[in-house]
Amino acid sequence: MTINSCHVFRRLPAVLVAMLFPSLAFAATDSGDTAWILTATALVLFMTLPGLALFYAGLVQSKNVVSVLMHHFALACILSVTWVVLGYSLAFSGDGAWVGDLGGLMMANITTETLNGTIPESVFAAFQMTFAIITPALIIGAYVERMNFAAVLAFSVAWLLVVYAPVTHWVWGGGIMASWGVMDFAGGIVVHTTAGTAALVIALVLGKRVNFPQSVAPPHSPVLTMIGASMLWIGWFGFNGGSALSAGQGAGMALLVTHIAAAIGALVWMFIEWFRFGRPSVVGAATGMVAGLATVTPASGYIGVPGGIILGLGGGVICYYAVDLIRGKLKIDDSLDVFAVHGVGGILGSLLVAFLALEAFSGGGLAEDVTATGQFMVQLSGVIVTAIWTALATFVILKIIGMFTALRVSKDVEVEGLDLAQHGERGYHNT
Amino acid sequence: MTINSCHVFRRLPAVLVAMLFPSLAFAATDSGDTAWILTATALVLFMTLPGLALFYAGLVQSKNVVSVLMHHFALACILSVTWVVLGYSLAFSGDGAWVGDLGGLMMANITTETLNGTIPESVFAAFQMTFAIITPALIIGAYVERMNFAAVLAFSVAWLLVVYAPVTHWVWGGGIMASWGVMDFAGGIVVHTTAGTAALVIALVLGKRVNFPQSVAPPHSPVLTMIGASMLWIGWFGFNGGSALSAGQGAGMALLVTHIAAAIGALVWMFIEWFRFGRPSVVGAATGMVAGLATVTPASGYIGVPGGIILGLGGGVICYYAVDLIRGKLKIDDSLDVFAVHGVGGILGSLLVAFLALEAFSGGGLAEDVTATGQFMVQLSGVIVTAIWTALATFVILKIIGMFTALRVSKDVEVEGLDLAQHGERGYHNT
Amino acid sequence: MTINSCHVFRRLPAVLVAMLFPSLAFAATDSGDTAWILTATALVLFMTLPGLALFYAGLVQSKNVVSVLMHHFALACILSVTWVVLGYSLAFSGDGAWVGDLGGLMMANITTETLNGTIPESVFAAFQMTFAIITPALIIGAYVERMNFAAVLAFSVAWLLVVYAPVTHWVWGGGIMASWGVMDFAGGIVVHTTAGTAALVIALVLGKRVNFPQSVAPPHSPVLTMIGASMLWIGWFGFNGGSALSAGQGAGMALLVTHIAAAIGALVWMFIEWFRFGRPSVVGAATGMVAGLATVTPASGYIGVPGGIILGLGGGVICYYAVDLIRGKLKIDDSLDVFAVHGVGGILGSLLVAFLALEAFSGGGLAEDVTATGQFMVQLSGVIVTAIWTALATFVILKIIGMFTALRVSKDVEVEGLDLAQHGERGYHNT
Amino acid sequence: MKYIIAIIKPSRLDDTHAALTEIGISGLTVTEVRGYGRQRGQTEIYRGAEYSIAFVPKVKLEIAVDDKIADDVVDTIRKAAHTDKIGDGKIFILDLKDALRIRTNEMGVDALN
Amino acid sequence: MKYIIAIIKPSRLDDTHAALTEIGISGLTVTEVRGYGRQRGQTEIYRGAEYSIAFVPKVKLEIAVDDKIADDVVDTIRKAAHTDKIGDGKIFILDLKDALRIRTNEMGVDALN
Amino acid sequence: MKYIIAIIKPSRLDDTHAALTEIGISGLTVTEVRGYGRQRGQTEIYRGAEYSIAFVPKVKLEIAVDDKIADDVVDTIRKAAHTDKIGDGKIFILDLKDALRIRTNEMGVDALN
Ligand SMILES: Nc1ncnc2c1ncn2[C@@H]1O[C@H](COP(=O)(O)OP(=O)(O)O)[C@@H](O)[C@H]1O
Ligand SMILES: Nc1ncnc2c1ncn2[C@@H]1O[C@H](COP(=O)(O)OP(=O)(O)O)[C@@H](O)[C@H]1O
Ligand SMILES: Nc1ncnc2c1ncn2[C@@H]1O[C@H](COP(=O)(O)OP(=O)(O)O)[C@@H](O)[C@H]1O
Repeated sequence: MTINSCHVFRRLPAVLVAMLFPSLAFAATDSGDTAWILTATALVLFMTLPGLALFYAGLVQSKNVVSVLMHHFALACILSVTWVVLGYSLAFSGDGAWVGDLGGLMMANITTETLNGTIPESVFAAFQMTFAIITPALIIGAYVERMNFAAVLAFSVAWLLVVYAPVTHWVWGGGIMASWGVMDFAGGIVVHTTAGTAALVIALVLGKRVNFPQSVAPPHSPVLTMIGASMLWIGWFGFNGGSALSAGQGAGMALLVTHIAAAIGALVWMFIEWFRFGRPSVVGAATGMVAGLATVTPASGYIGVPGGIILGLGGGVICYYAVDLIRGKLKIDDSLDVFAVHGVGGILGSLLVAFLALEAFSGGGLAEDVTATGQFMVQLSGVIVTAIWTALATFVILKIIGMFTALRVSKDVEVEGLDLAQHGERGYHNT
Repeated sequence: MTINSCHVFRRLPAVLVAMLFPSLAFAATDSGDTAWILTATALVLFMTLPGLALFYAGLVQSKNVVSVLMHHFALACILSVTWVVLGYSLAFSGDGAWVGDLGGLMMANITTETLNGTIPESVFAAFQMTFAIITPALIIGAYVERMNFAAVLAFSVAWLLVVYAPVTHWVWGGGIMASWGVMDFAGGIVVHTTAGTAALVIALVLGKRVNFPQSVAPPHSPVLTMIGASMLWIGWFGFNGGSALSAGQGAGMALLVTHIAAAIGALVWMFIEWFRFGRPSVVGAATGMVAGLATVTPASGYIGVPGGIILGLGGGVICYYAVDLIRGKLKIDDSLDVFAVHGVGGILGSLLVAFLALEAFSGGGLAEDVTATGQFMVQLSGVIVTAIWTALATFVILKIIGMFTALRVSKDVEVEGLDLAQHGERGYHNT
Repeated sequence: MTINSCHVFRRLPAVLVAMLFPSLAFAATDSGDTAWILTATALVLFMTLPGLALFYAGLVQSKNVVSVLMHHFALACILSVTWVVLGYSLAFSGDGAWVGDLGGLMMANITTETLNGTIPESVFAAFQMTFAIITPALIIGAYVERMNFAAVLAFSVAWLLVVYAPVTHWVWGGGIMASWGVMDFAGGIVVHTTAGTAALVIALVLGKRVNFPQSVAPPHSPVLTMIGASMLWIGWFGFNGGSALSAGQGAGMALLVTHIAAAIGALVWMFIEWFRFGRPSVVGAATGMVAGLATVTPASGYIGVPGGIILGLGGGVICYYAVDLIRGKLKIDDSLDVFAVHGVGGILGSLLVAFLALEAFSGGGLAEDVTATGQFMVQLSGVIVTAIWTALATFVILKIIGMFTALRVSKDVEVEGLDLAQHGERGYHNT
Repeated sequence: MKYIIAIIKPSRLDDTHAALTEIGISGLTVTEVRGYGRQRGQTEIYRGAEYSIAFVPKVKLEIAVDDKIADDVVDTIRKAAHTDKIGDGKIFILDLKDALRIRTNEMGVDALN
Repeated sequence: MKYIIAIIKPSRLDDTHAALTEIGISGLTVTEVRGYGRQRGQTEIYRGAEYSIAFVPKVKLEIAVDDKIADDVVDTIRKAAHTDKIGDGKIFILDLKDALRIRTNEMGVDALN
Repeated sequence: MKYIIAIIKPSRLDDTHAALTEIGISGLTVTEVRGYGRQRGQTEIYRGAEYSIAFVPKVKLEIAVDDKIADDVVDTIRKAAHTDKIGDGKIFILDLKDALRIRTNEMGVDALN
């Protein structure tokens, strides 16, 4: 997804065509690369619809299951439109340091001629759109069971434009962090640091659920959560593997290390639970899987098998204790642990990539003349600047929206459940 | 999927190979194109199994959930066989104006040498098979909760042969409508007009459910419906994107406009409900999504981003009021609104493509010497002829089947639910 | 997947590149082939997570639904690690007759340069890993509702190393059976014979469930089973189609015949039930589908459409009566009929391929100088040797594990359900 | 006061409820139950075998009423739930000592309507 | 002994249960039920139409108690389940002839706690 | 007549039902309920924490019987549902004023079998 990665993994046939017919080269899409990114686009959308939606929906109470599904569905729709109209342009048009320009409004420049590397620009824009959907959708986990639907929509649209699109531009759109040489293959900073930080801020601004922490109900459906987790795992192949923007060695290795980190993250969590409680749970294993995946994401295109193993281990352990800390000790109601799992995992991976990309760990190596410590400082700066901007902007957006509409539903509605009150539906009927 | 579209989007590498080695050209499959259509085949089958099955199953009462799933599953099986044995031949063999010939019986001509464009013919035939499965499956929505299973099977097989295969031949198999220049990229006429019209006829012939319209139960599981809708969305990438029959610019743009129309259709429906009832529902949003998708389908390979937006808007609004009209006002028990959503959407898109394909709307343009109005008349003729033939044939098939077996289950069975009586199963157990 | 099949279906572009630039040829990945195997990897993982998990989970009682899901999830994780660390090496490294060597420990040899045919070795290793996950996962069906979780994990890891990896080496890794010329395109012997045989042994060693056979409860959720079955069907396109290791004619034909066998297997089962009980069930149809798929698997890359039809018919009928025999007559509590469906189906297909690969059945033909009877004897030997080794090794592994931990949960836990006792979760909540 | 318990077919619930509303019953409580009686449960199919289900789905109504209208209520349920097929169900009548409306603290018959 | 049946709002279950435990009630049985009364069911949306649901979710408590503490139990439920909104529910009190603890075969009041 | 309410363990339902059938009970009604008593609910795991569940799943049987066989029925249930572990449940016996079979309009004991 970065320009770097494209160079590293540029595939042969395009080169071949260029050598044979220089005049045609500019127009050549590679059908194999295109096939894979079309597929990856489907896979990443699948992560949100219904993957993440089910993962989260299973964790809440049954009186809020429809509202969680609706949040995901409505966000997928409204963020797609936002992306088409404005977001894509802010992220990928022009070469400002801090934000793109308005040259790509309404995706007006995309035709059946324009390319991105070896794939049609339409495919690139659609693939990126699926990232612009899932990032704000991740934040849903922080505000389930209490946030007002109108505020959910307004917040997500504003956040996409003020946080996600600029940060994407910084890192992947040729902006400031790209010039620093920040390495973020598939979104440790762009996706997970932003979503995690925003989750923490929104949890603090909204406040706790009425029954938190005394009598939080356990997940109403581990079945739904497990189905969703499985889809996230599958979809993540498209997320990380697709970020190579081609179907070659880069995508293959990214998929392999992604899979390993997921498996190990899940096992770590499972064994900790087994050790502590004597009973490993499926929700725990699924959570560990997500932790492993979030952690490997920024590094997935730069590392080898050992890197995948280490990130799975690190992500599993550290996110487990982060959940304990944030929800257990600090009693912050980031309800489905978005910061502790995605934020912490994404940040961890974004920092460790500086070392794990080294050839000593079978990685692809750093850019010339860059040391691991040097790269680490660059990564750290990237994470910090992103977290600060995200926290500030999230806070301000919420305050502004709070002037126009209630951020939370009333206590009565919260007690009765959001499903009937906000959506006129119940998740499960008797008839 | 049309011959036109193949020409427009023919990809470079095949050309390249042909230039270098003319003698080999006839035998060249493009691996990228093949990879994408293999994937698209999986995606479109996924739309029916379990996508559409869950979408519909969530909307009925829990005592009929198994029967709805069984309809989809059994149709997928029996229609696959019908397609292999006879349907594919009637649709794609020979060059009759009205129907194919028997040259492709049992797919006997398909070998590991035969091609369709740049992909193996086996892949083309399998991809088309998934369309031949989902089209009759769409009609299930008209007769849920009351049609006799034996009649469901008999009807669907006959309908595939008498309606679907010939219409496919007319439009995509080089038949009469292809010669008129009808534009139908992925099935506005072939799939949605036929299924929608048949739904209306079958709803009228079968009659209403016993409790319609006084006490229709709300969907027993918005959760299942949302899962199914998500899978339909993802799968539609293969439906429309795969109809390019190659992995290039054509597929990319088709996917992008498909996605946009889906998102906007859903939003339109959601905001209408919000405005009318104060509470936007997930079933409503999912229905609007389907409306947007059905509407964009015939146009998806010919239009640009503005076309996608317009079709999403148009499909959302018009299908919403079509539901109101058919089910609310006319009290026709097309139970899950197949005509109002698929039929009306598909027809709308089939007509509007005449304008939205213009370069003024960033479309790919019409054929040379064809005006928008001229194309519109062609499209209108295509829709009308197809609707008339579908209505007639559907009616006659039902009458004939009605001579051999009951079309409806008994009132007792309907009241107790089809699941136990027809399939010996219940959807959900306590144990 | 076999070396044979690679030769048969080798694709043109690689050849082309080799002819033009011989010096580059060694490094050429084909982007289309790679795109398809990346996709197939996702599809086969999808078969286990959540496909097979849901298929099986729907068939048990609701008090064990979490445990079944957890078995699949945990196996996917722990077997991935086992595969990466040791399994891949034992299966595919070195050229011993009976087992691979330790040269590929930790996948240390896989770099972004190494290839397998026209795809990156990382992709080949990941694709194979998904087979190494699903094969032990199939066995879960034999021991649901009573096996102790610790024993499940230990057994599966040991079995992967002692049974699956060596057998894979025999057939696909250039070992003894490859030298005999055994034909097994996608796992009739490697996957289904091994899993089926192990299921039978484990069912006998563990013993029956407390309520078997007097009062076995019917499937608690045909809905979950149908969803899982649909995912298995879709995923099997990647299983069989991906085993071509390229996106060309071979993959296309494999997908087509796979689909046909699935459809016919399901119909056969459905019509038998209809005839015997008057009511065709969705669980029955889904079971027939799996039977058809297991049966066609070993043959899928060698046969034509007629072969697919015959294997669907044969698999459907014979597996139906095998279930009757094993569970009904012999009262062996192979609880979800793993041997009767997968084992019997896989063996049947492994034997029939000797005939159906003949050109008389539109197959791809046998190797030169090999007669159908000769091939049949080779296939029979392959099946018998594999079954014997699997049975022995499975028995010994269980006995050894039984020395360290209980193989079964206590009767109390079995009666109360494994979900709470072993995993601290319930599948469905009221709140 | 009487505490009336009626076990009826789920498909008769809507009509029975409507009939009760018509005679002025403004409160009742419904539970999904499973019944065993002369009506035998249906059989289910599972992979080549039929399983008979001992219990059939029923619906239980509970209605607390003043003695004066108890007979009327019983009669109304009987008529509305009647399909003349085995399994139509039963009505049981128990004595009710006292009743209380939580919201208002009203007791006795006043609590009922 | 008395057999107390209380129909309350699901959201009051936890508090009511806690209050009962405090006064020493060590056993009770809970059922999910649907209630019809003055509180009208909410409406649901389905594709351009609103459907009104006759029944609202309620929870039924059943508690067998010694006569001596019956009033206390009723009072405790009333206070804990009270929200002062329509639909708070009812408490019904029936006579209980006898009780038996299956495990120990104890009868009468001894079976209850 | 007596109205017998038994709260038992779900795993004892099948045997209890069989035992009752053996002594000639031809009708009863079953409800899934949740019980609170000496048997404490199990704990569930959720992301690094254990939650204790106050209620355990139970099954409630309701059987209307002639006075003459009431004791026999109680005894049969007691024996069949007995596992000698905490949580085996209770049997409650109430007076039944009247019964009616909806299908035939039979009243009293005639309505029961
Ligand atoms: N003695 C009884 N006690 C409690 N419930 C009973 C009794 N007998 C029957 N029932 C309930 O009434 C339902 C209908 O009874 P059944 O004997 O099947 O038909 P019918 O009422 O027409 O004689 C049963 O399913 C059961 O729920
Ligand atoms: N006569 C009755 N018999 C049995 N249950 C009743 C009766 N009246 C009300 N209920 C139950 O009590 C619940 C609350 O009653 P409702 O009239 O809505 O409010 P309130 O108790 O505040 O007057 C109802 O939903 C129903 O379950
Ligand atoms: N006083 C009571 N009133 C109503 N139900 C009760 C009462 N006491 C216990 N129960 C029910 O009986 C079940 C078993 O009681 P418990 O005290 O756990 O064990 P045991 O019956 O062995 O003493 C409880 O789960 C509850 O459903």
